[in-house]
Amino acid sequence: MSKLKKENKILDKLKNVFDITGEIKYKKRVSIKADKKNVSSILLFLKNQKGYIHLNHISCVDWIEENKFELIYIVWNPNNKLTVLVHTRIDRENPVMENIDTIWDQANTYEREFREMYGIEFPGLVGRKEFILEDWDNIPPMRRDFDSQKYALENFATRPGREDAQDVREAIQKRSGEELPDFAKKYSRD
Amino acid sequence: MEGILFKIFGAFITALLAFTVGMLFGGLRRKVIARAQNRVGPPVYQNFLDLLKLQSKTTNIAHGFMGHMAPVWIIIAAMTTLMFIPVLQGDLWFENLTMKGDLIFLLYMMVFGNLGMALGAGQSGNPNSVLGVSRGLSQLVGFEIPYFLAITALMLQFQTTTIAEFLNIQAETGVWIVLQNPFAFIAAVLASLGMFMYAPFNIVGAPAELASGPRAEFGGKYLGTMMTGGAVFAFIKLVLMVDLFLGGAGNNNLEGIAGTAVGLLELLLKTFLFYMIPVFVAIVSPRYRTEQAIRFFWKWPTFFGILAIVWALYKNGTFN
Amino acid sequence: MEIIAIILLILLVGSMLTFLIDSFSSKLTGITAFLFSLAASVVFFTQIPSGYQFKFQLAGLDLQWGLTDYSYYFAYIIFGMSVLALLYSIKYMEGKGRLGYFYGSFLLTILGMFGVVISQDFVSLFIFWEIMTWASFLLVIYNAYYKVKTKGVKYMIFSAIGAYAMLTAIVFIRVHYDTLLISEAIAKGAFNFEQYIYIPIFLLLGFSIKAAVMPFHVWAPSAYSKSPMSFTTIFSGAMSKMGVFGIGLVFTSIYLGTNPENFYWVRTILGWLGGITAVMGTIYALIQTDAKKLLAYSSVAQLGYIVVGLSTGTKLGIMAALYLTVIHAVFKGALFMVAGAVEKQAGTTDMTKISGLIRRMPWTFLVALVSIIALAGMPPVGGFVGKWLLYEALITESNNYILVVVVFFSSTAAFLYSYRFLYGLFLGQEEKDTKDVKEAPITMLIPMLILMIIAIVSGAVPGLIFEPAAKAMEAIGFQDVTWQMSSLTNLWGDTTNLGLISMLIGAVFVIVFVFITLKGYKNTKDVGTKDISTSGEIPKEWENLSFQQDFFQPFQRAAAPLYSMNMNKIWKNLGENLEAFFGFFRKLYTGNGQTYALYVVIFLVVLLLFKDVIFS
Amino acid sequence: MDNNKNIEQVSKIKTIGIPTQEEIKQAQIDFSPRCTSAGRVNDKETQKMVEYIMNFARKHSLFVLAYGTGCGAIEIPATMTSRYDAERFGMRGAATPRQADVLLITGYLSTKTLKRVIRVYEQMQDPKYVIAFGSCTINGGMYFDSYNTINALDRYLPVDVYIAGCMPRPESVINGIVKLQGLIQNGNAGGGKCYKDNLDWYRENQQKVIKNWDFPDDYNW
Repeated sequence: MSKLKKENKILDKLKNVFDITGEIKYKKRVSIKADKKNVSSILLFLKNQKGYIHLNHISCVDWIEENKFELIYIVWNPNNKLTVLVHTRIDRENPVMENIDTIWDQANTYEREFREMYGIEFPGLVGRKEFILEDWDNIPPMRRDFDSQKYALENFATRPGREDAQDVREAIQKRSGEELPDFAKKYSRD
Repeated sequence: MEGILFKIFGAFITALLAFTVGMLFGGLRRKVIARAQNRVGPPVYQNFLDLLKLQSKTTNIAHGFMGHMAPVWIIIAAMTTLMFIPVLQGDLWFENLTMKGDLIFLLYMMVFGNLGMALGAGQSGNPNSVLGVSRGLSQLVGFEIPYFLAITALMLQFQTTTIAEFLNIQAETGVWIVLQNPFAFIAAVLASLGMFMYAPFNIVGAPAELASGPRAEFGGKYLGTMMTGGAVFAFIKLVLMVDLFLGGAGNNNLEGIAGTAVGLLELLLKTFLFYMIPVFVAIVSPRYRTEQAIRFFWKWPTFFGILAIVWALYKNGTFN
Repeated sequence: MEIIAIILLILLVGSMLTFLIDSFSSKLTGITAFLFSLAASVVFFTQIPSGYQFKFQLAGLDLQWGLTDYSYYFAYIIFGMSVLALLYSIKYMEGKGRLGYFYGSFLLTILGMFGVVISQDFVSLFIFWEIMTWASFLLVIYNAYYKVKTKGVKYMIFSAIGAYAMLTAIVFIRVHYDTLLISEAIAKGAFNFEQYIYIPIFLLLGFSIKAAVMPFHVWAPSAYSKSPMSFTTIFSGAMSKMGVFGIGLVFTSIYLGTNPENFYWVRTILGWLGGITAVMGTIYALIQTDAKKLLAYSSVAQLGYIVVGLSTGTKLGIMAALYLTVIHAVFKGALFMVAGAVEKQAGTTDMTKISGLIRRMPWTFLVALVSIIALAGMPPVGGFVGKWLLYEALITESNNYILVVVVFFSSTAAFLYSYRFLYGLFLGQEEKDTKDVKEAPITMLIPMLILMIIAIVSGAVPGLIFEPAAKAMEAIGFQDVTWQMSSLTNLWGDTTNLGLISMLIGAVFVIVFVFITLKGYKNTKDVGTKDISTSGEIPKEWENLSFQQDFFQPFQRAAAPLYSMNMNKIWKNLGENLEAFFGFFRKLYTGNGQTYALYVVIFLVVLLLFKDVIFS
Repeated sequence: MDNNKNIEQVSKIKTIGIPTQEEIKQAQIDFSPRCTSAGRVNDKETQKMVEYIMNFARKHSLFVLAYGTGCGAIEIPATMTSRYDAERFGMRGAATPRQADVLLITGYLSTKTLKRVIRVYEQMQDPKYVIAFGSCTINGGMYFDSYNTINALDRYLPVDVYIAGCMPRPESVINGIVKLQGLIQNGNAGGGKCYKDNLDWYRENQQKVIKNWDFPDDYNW
């Protein structure tokens, strides 16, 4: 435990200040779960007080089963090389998240992408509504309830003669009549 | 009347020769570059095929009147300049209007075509074209200075401004001007690297950066005609350099057709050898930025140009 | 009454009358002014022969007016340009206020210029010079908003310095040579650089300020570009030539010797000043984004060539200067008119705001094209002749070989701003704002087209201008000036046949034009400027794809050392230092009676102490 | 030939598993692109001498505009430089569509890119040819189910030659070029003419994919 001294220190500090749960994933990586409303103050605290001046990445996960989007802010401290991941979950219906491009300019790019690909609104976000897609008229394509293949079939003329979305191993098995090896079965789709 | 017809016929022959040699040299250049890169390369007559193809395009697009006129300016400049340059010394067919114009006129006429084309490129409204024009004109100011210095040095040294006179001087003394004023030759050669606009001075029409620059909006018959003008211009630049520095061609004692043939062979040999200077430089060179190119021209070539003038003054006895 | 006085009277009465008419009907003012100038020039050209003289006495001074061939040459420019400019003004000034003020001052300026060229004594020369300066000052501040006023003041200050210099020289001539007649002064050697050197130096100072020679050129660009364009045609085309006229006059003493080595240093200095003026004018012209300002700087550069030509002191050189004087008036007049037409029709001449006017104003573009070809010195048009003469003069006759390179650099760099002007206003993307711009009215087009035709004709047959120029040169002391109608010959006997060149270019033009137009005529399509290959992107209507800012940035970077020299800054520093210096003297006046009493006491003490020294 | 039929067909294929040979043949006939035989410029028999010479020049002077989409763009340098040297066939890079003869599409096309490609193609001057490159342009390749990538290029542009492979090696590219040269010499490479003739059909397909259609109203040719 003494090896993870720095990690524990920052985790304790965050736990003292904010209402969060968290764990040390492994060396130099601290993961915390926070409320939506706390996120910006945590990030500000990390940036201004603790020296986490670099925003590595923001990523978004669609938890359709729980009807949530999860946003993960990954920040990094160049002095002690620690990474902190701030997880937060927001509602999937009318998703709105606080805009943090005032803290880090580069957050703007990520947030515009989420707005386009997931439909998450960031009030006060600067930039054109259209980011990568052009003239998109369906539900945001990165949501898991969007069926990409169906959309492609409906919109793009598809050349006949190919079988799509088959399991490669099953097809091989069917064609050659061989039994799949055990290790392959392990990774089978079902 | 017969004399005039003969002259017109001679002019046609000259133009045809310039066109053929220019196109052929263009093909040779591509071949040489290909061989230098260990490739087979296109056939020597590739440029003729390109020209034929461009002229056989079934649709053409012009951008306004100046765009339509752009190749016209180039051909005007090429033909007018050609008519005032002695291709073969003392040969009636290639004499044209040699004694009726001087070097300063030629110097201006050689820029005429490019400026005209620049206007056409301007009217197309393509920002890349105009960016290329801006670079080209800036570079022009760069290489014209040493070239003018070299030419001025020659004028001062030999007290004449017509090319035919330079040829006569070289024939009489038997010494090429390259030996009589080597510094002028160096300055002119360095400047002509810029004139040919091959690497490292080819930023004007850099395809990847500027979408071939001023020519971006020209295709079909317009590009084809421009290509013709460019070929004639390449020939003009070469013949001018050969006439000024390498003793010209056709200065032999043979009579009639044989003399002309030998003269033409001599011309082809000299121009080809001279042409290989910019081509070889191009093969081994990367690309200069415009301001680097300008600074280059204002440094060493200009230095040699000034040296050439000093040498000329020393030779013609101004310092005594 | 003397005929020459009648001309002056016509102009004076016209000036007053237009001023009065303005209060009745502002539409008539322009036409009145035009008619008066036309009347004056008709009277001049029909009634006054060359060699005319008129002597009279005024307040005990012998005054003399008259016309030599030399001044006649300049009178051509003055009247020719004035009539065209006033015809142009009628429509150009329409709708603007204070027309009486404008036209009154305009006619007064013409009077001043005409007076300068007819003056054969220093008193009237100075008076007319001042009339010209003041009247033109009124016109410079015509567009009276704050900035213009300060620019106008700059013009006035430099003019005043020039006038003082001239006045000083005149006084010294009177003192040393006891004459006020120019011809007598020349005969007595007043303009010689040997005896009283400050006399010609002061006179040159006065004249070169008007000719905008380095380092006194700083007033010119702003004054040219801020005054109304119809006046700038005169301002740059004719009035700046009064400086050239004066410099030529002062140099007569040098030319009279006709020995190329005469006062070599003076000519070298002036030549270099001219060369540097040309270079500075050119490199500043090519970074301008306002077409008017570009032309103004270009005017400065062109005057530099003329001064270089004058400074050679050889036949070809003077011929070059005189030829350039006319051809510059012609093409620069046309170009300023073009700029005015664009300003009138499109609302601005800022090249970052408008472009692609060629389809809207084709005739104006034609004039601009030909004039720009002349400006760049390209062969078939008149400008080439001037450039050719200048180079040949410098190479074959003058010993200033580095200067020729400087001039060549300047004239090559002139291609850059020539292209910039055409591209900035007429070529490039057709923008939304300029969709409904109309061609200029016919009365504005006519003078432009006349000037364009002169430029074309003078390229093929420059002898038309050589003839009066040769006469003018003979009037200032050259003998046996040779010229040909349509070919150029230098000292070494090499000929350039301009007629042949024009014919050849014409023939090739016709052949190639017919070929390129007829070949695949049906399959050739003219498309708009939005249909361009921008990597497949379709330009929107509102997108501006014109490339206007930092147009010659590569050149600017390469020539950065040249741009670091800024004469404006030097003058400004000088002004500030002078202000500080004189501020010290102002401090002596404290406003306190005791201080003044102290000064009196100190004065008396000094007087007493040094009375032997002072009153010895 | 309307799109819904294809969807049905494809759906059918998916549900029933591997189609029979007859079914595939039928589907291919239904799906055949417009411009294989309809785009003949002139027959070899009726070709005149002038056209023969012109076609010879055209065939040996192909200015290529490489529209570098997808992963195929990296094969072009290899094709053009010392090792494979496509310049010996008279191929040459052209930087703008105005100068180009051949539009080389080197991989998958997203709908956003397709719009630009169409624009570039229309700016080229006749006669013009399209070489499509890699399996992505043929049937979508590995992007067959992408929401943003078209599957068959010949519905939107007249393709003269397809080069199969993922990615095709330079040898295949050269093979494709030689094939195109043969087509040109025989007068069969009439993609531009076909496009002009069937513009409505192509426009309809294009507008299905490109929602915000802001092309200029008239196609120049």
